[in-house]
Amino acid sequence: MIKISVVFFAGARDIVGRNRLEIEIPPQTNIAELREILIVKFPRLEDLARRAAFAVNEIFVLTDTLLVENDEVAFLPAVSGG
Amino acid sequence: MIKISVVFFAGARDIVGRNRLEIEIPPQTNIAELREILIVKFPRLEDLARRAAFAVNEIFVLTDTLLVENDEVAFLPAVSGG
Amino acid sequence: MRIKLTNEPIVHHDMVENCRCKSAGAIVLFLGTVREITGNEQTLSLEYEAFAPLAEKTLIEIAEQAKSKWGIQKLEIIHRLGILQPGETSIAVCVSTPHRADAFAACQQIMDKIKEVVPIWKKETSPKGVSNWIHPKI
Amino acid sequence: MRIKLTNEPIVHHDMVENCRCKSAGAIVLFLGTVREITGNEQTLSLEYEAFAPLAEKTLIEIAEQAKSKWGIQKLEIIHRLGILQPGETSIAVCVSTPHRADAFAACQQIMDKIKEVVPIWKKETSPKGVSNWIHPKI
Repeated sequence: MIKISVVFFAGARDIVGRNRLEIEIPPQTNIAELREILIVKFPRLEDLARRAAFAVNEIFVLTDTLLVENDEVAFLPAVSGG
Repeated sequence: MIKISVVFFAGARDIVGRNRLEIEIPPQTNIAELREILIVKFPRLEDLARRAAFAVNEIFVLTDTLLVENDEVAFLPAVSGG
Repeated sequence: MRIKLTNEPIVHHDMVENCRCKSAGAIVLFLGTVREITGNEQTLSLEYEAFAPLAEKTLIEIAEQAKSKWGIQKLEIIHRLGILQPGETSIAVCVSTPHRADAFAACQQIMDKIKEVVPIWKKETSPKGVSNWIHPKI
Repeated sequence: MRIKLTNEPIVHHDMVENCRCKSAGAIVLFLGTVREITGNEQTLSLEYEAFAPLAEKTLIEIAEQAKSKWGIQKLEIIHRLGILQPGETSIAVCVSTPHRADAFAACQQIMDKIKEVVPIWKKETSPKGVSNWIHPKI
């Protein structure tokens, strides 16, 4: 298993109940798989998760991106700034 | 004959050499005919006159508008404000 | 709604604040400024002249039409007259609307109409001292 | 080019003056302001939150792309964070270009992209005290 952190914003943070989650995931897990892990852990996150964007270490990534030890994943629900 | 005045702006005023011209024209003269009278009087006005707009007593008019005694015609060369 | 011709410098800050309101989500301000270089030509100054009574009346008509078409909450148009240096503001149009697409469209369409029909003209003076009235359709 | 997130009120006057230059004939300023009424819903306040490092980076990318595409001379983008009252400015984008069509197009496209991709969110609080994060695609 590898250890990563996930940071949550806005409505996603409210559902998860905190800013940051440290979790262990299998090696070779990609973003799409992480998303499923998070939905299992937090079922109310599903609607947001399906339309969320993701960044790893402050760079936007596609959902096939593989995660490595110590990555910081940002879970970015649909934006509403401006 | 009826007496009207014509006011000139910008490049047209420079050609005519003054702001305002008082002239006598036949009754039932319309704007298109006035334009020809002005071109005869000031041949260098022709290019501007062909593309000018006209107002009578501060209201835009079409070139078939008939002029009457004491009308003030504004000769408005193509505009460049803004 | 404030519409005017002026010989004084245009104070855009006040125009924006006058257009700010709780029913609007968007404010767009357009400033036309005197450009020093156009192609290879240099501009020393521009002089603006208006047929003032008809110019004001025409600006009001343009504004009224735009207001009903775009759901404009507040609107200001100020056109400067007289001699302007490069960088100075010759015209300012400010609108506020509930949503942003309307604010952009309204402001742009107002500017397009002003350029097309309002009886205002500019004379350009080059650094050599040559002055020419600009009559774009010639 | 100045791009920033801030907790302070946005000073649009300075943004316009920073964009003014002799090579530009047009300046367009867009302000997004907090609307009190949307349909039948009333807004007491909005709270803006950002994933700041990525939001800034994304704003800079949007700005760089727009600069080369539209011939932008100067550009400023400021996004406010924190709690805002109705009427206050949440975002300001200011651009200057040689000609006006480019200034309008650039400013509007920058705003469209910001709304689409920059990681900033708003939470709306109604007069009854109910707060909801806005996630438009849900």
